[in-house]
Amino acid sequence: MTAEQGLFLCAAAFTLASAVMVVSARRLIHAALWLIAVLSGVAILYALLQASFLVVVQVVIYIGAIAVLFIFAIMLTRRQTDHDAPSRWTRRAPAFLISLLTLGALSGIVLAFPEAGRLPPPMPPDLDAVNALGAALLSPTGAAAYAGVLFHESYVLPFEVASVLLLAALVGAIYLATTERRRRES
Amino acid sequence: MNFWNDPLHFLAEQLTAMLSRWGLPTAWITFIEFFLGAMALIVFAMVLDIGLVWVERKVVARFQDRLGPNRLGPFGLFQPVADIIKMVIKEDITPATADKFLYNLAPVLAAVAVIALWAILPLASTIYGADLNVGLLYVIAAGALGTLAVLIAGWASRNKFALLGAFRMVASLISYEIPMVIVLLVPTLLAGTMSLRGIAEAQRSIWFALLSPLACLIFLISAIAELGRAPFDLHEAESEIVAGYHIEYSGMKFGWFYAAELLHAFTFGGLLAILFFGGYTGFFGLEKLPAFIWLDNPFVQAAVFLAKAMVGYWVIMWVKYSLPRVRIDHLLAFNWKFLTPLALVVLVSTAILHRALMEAPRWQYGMALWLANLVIAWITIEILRAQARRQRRHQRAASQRQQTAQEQTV
Amino acid sequence: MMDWLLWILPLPPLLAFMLILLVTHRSHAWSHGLATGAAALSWLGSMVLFIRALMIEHLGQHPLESNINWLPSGTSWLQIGVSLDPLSAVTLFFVAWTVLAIFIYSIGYHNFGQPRGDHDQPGLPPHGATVTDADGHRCIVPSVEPMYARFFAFISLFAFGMYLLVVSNNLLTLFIGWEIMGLCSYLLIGFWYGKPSARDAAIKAFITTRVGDMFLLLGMAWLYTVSGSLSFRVIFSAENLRALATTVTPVFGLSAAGLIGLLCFLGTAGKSAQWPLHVWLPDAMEGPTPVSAMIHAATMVSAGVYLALRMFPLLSLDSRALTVVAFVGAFTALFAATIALAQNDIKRVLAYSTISQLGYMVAAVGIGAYVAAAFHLVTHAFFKALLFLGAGSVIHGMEHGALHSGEHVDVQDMFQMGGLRQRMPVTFWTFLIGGLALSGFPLITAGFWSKDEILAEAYAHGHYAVFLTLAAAAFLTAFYTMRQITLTFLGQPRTQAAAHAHETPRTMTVPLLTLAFFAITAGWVGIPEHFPLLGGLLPNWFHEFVASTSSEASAKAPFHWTPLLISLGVALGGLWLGWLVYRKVGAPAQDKLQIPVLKNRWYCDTLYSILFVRPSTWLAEHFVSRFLDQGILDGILHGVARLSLVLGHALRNYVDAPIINGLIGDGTGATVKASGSALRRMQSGRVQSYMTASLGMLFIVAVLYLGLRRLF
Amino acid sequence: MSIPLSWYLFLAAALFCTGLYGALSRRNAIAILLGVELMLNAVNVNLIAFWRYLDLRPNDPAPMNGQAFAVIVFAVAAAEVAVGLALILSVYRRRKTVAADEVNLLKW
Repeated sequence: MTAEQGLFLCAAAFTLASAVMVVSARRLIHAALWLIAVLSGVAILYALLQASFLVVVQVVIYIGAIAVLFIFAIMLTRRQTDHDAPSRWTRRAPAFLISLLTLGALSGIVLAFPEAGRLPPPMPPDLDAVNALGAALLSPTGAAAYAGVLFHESYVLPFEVASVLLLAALVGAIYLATTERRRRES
Repeated sequence: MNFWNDPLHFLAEQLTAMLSRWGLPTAWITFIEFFLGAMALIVFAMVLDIGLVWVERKVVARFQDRLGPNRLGPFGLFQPVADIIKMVIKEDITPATADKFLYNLAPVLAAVAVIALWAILPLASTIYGADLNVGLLYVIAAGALGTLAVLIAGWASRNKFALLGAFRMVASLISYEIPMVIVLLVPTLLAGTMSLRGIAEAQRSIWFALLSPLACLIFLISAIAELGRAPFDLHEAESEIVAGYHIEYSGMKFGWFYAAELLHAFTFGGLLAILFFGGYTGFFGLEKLPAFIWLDNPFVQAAVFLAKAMVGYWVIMWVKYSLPRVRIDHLLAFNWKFLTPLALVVLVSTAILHRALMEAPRWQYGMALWLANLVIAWITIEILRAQARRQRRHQRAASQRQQTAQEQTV
Repeated sequence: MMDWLLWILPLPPLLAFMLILLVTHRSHAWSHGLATGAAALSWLGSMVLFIRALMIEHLGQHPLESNINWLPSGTSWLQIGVSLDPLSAVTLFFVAWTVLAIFIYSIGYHNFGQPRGDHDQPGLPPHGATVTDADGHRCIVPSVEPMYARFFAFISLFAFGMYLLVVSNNLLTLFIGWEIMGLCSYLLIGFWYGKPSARDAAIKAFITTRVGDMFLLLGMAWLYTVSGSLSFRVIFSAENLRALATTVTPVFGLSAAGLIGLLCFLGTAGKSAQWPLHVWLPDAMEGPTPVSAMIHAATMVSAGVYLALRMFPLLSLDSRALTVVAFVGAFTALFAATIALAQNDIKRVLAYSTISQLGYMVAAVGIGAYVAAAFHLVTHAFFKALLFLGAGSVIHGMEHGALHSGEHVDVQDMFQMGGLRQRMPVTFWTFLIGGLALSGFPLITAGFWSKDEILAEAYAHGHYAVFLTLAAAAFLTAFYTMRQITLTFLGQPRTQAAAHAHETPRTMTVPLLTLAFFAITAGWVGIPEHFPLLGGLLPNWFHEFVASTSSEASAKAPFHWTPLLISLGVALGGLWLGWLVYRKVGAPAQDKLQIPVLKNRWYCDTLYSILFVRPSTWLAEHFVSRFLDQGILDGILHGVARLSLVLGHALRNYVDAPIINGLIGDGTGATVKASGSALRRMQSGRVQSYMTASLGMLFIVAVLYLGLRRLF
Repeated sequence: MSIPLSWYLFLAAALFCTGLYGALSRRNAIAILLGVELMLNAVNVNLIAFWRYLDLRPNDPAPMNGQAFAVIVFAVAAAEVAVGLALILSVYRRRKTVAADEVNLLKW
């Protein structure tokens, strides 16, 4: 058992434990904060996977934006969400069952997956992941533009679509959030 | 490699040699070294912080035409120590209804968020905690942590003022992060990297502040907002919400917030220096001259950097103590309707010129960028003036209407 | 640089279209400013491309090309791209000129700057506005088109489609442009949708061309399945052509190449109105005249021929296919020419002449005279655009006169005109040039050279039938052209309107002059080498330039005395005869050629309405509605109803009331009610329970599936 | 370099199912969204793990499929949260509740 494995196990345990807290914490604000713990745990996993860019993005977007949004919403609906009354077992039991089944199914798939046991290949020595990712996302010729080798790996269209989706979400959120009265005023 | 050229690695090697002589496994050695490095960094930051307390108090005094602390030690140099003692011996209250864990977590988080920034600040070309290739993003991430701290503090202390303060803080933080991120892209663009060290190195010939003064200005403004200092300190507006999110905090917990704020301000001074004023590098490639070769010595570089950071910090203080507080809606309107569009314009123009003039001679490149900024600034001012004129006209019309109405009634 | 230019060439008109529709549709000046500006930009780009294309060596063998990946499809990418070869270069040339000229012309034609009409409304042509001038006279002047901005938006979109079609290097984008133009044609023919005739014409055009497009689409699909790509380079690569030529299809034992070629040719027939799909073009004259000029004379109908030229390498692989094409073309040429003899509407005459000229080109393609077809395509585009714009100018002048004199005349009826020579000199001279070019007046006009080349080719390749048909058509062409000119411009005014007609504004005359210039000079680039005297004065670069596109086309333009003399004879003879006959004719009554069969266009429309329209309506009306619906179905229903009524009575009294109601009915009702109130708990309106249920179902299904797979 | 791919996959599966349980069992709409976030993160862990283990090939200089996917998932997650929370807030404003089972206008 090497140091890396130990690190992974710690991170995994931390992440899973926090995840369990997220779904079980009574106080929503705690749940949200546990979510942040989960997110940082996942960030650590990214670091273990040597995806440094995504580590930071995870922190910026998830912790910095999404989690804060959650906390904000929780605070705005404070009266309701101070305590989330435990739902009846009639609700929890089937949910638990379903989740267990899903877990079983997924594990079965993983076990059946031939590549499951493989170890990571060495990182390409001269891989500038950030630039490569940028090229893959933004240049019509894909990472080819960056690496000078031609293989079809361009995500311009999906990326643009995603940005449009974000814009739409923005507009929709603003529209939903403004009250009728304010809308009539402006 | 000797101590004077590359102190950190020198020390590290010495330590490695020693520890391996003791026969520790390499993994442990690296762990110990990193741990010691982190400790050293934190200690350095904290000591600096103590100094900052004194600086702040003195400078404030001068701004407000007072003497400031002058009893304890020469120039009241020991005043901060007294402050710390006072804070430590004060009663440490935790409100009964507060959310204990979070309430105690918040100040720590606040301090951590700031100290985390120091992990990537390059004091000199060879003295830095880590040289991330996504350094700038890291800065933003740390800022997000700060937001979180404020939010938790406000929520956990179960006090309506605290919650209000937290709301205001988060509102301003989230909104001002946008122009900040946008203008952070300008140095990234000019230097072609996100690592702070790379950006500093890229300015050996000319500071980015000269290539894109507008970006520098916008960064300064949004930095002040990010710090939540006057004129953007609505989250602790004494006159409205008593002390904002740290209303319930006392003793050393408050001390943490206080220290965090000071260090944060100084850190942003440092960031300003790195991003726009060449950081630890000398002045316009002066160090290339044989006479000034000593400028490249890490210790000199560190001194230069700290001096620049101090200047930035001083400017921030200057703004804080000379401007009145703005209203919350003005704050947000200023950001969304003015700063963000301006930042976008600056970014786009810089990007276009940068791409167009890549092969052009450096001086043309520089002049073009500089002139572009000038033109943008001029247009902006013209627009603002036109709007102001329109507003004045409306006001005049309104007042006249009122007058006529009164006359009719009379 | 050139790739880049090729890519952005079609975009300005599209941009103009969007801007006009979204932003500037309120302001007339802005709208036509945007449209013409965009047209000018594309014009500039086309000129640059054209000149650069001339400079490049062996452009034909190695056309400029650039592709981008458009959509990922499995492992490969669906590529779209642009290319520039001699054919598209020359097409670009005339498209750019005509489009620009017509954009500018439209400004004047739609009375920009005139006051709004008194009772104009959108969807109807402007009726004129009463104004009181300085000294208090109330007079009626033409009023501005109510839907001014919309018109420019539409033609901008159309220009986009045309440019797209020309620059695209694959059938897919070509087809996109093709359909965009179809749409624009529909919109613009029905531009004055207030007039029922315009509505019908629009629908007719749309449906008729759609028939052709259907086949074109079929051809494309087949081509894709066979050669796995729609890019011309891939399609016309040698091995692919060989494969296509060798595979034999079940249809008439044609080769795949021939069959696909014919399918595409049907598309052409639809677009450029070849018999039997020609019926829509004359009705398309319901649209505003610039539309007729641009879409239905100069560019869009040329697109069909352009496609035919593009598909030439395919067609030329199968002689039978070529023959079909040749005969359809030649027949159309003659057929349409005969109809044109008896038309009185100035625009309809031109419409039919267009059809017949397109017939010429198609016939040229059919006899393998690739270059001649392209040549005639270019020259025809110029002089036909000129003629239509001239006609529009005449109509405009007549309207002006009619408004002035206040009498109600059909301003498009040639018998109401006459003597316009003095009133509208510029229009007259330009129209005369166009007419001469159309009828192939020797040596000076462009039409002569191109038409003569087609005839020469036909003769040289020994297609004597085609040759004679075309020659006859040429004679008729010259005849009705002269008839038109005589009736319209010469002699004395026959109506007050004609007497008070008025020369049109400069925005209309300048395009006329420009096009007139090309109507003359466009021919001088294609003078055959062996032509007496003139031959060799100017290099026949057009031939060399375009011939390099397709290997099949013969490199040198043939020359014989026979076809030359014949074409000289028919042209001059026709002109002379036309003048001789119609010098004195003043009213339709005196016109000998007003014979019903021609007047009614060989009863084509009647035939179609008998063959297709009436039967379908009859089927709908009598068979489906009366017989099936009301007769059988209703009958059955009534029978059943009556039967059930009787049955019902019986059942009710003896079965229903006592047994069903008493026992089962209420019992069931009670049970249903109980079970319903029990079941309704299921639908709780809770998202989560639904989600749980669905996931559970998923698992059950999965388990069943796997278990069953185990079993069997 | 000593962790087999399966570890990551199992972890992701567990995370996903935890999130699923949360999304199914919580009453509070915001809590449900929290569960959904967990699931999304699990997906991202999978994507990155696949990128690291299967996508990186020695001959290819810079294969970025996995990371690109992850980035797009980020964008989608952000959009989902923005709209979801806005919806919850407007529901709260009208009905003064955010309990998912009290918002049941679709009920018989």
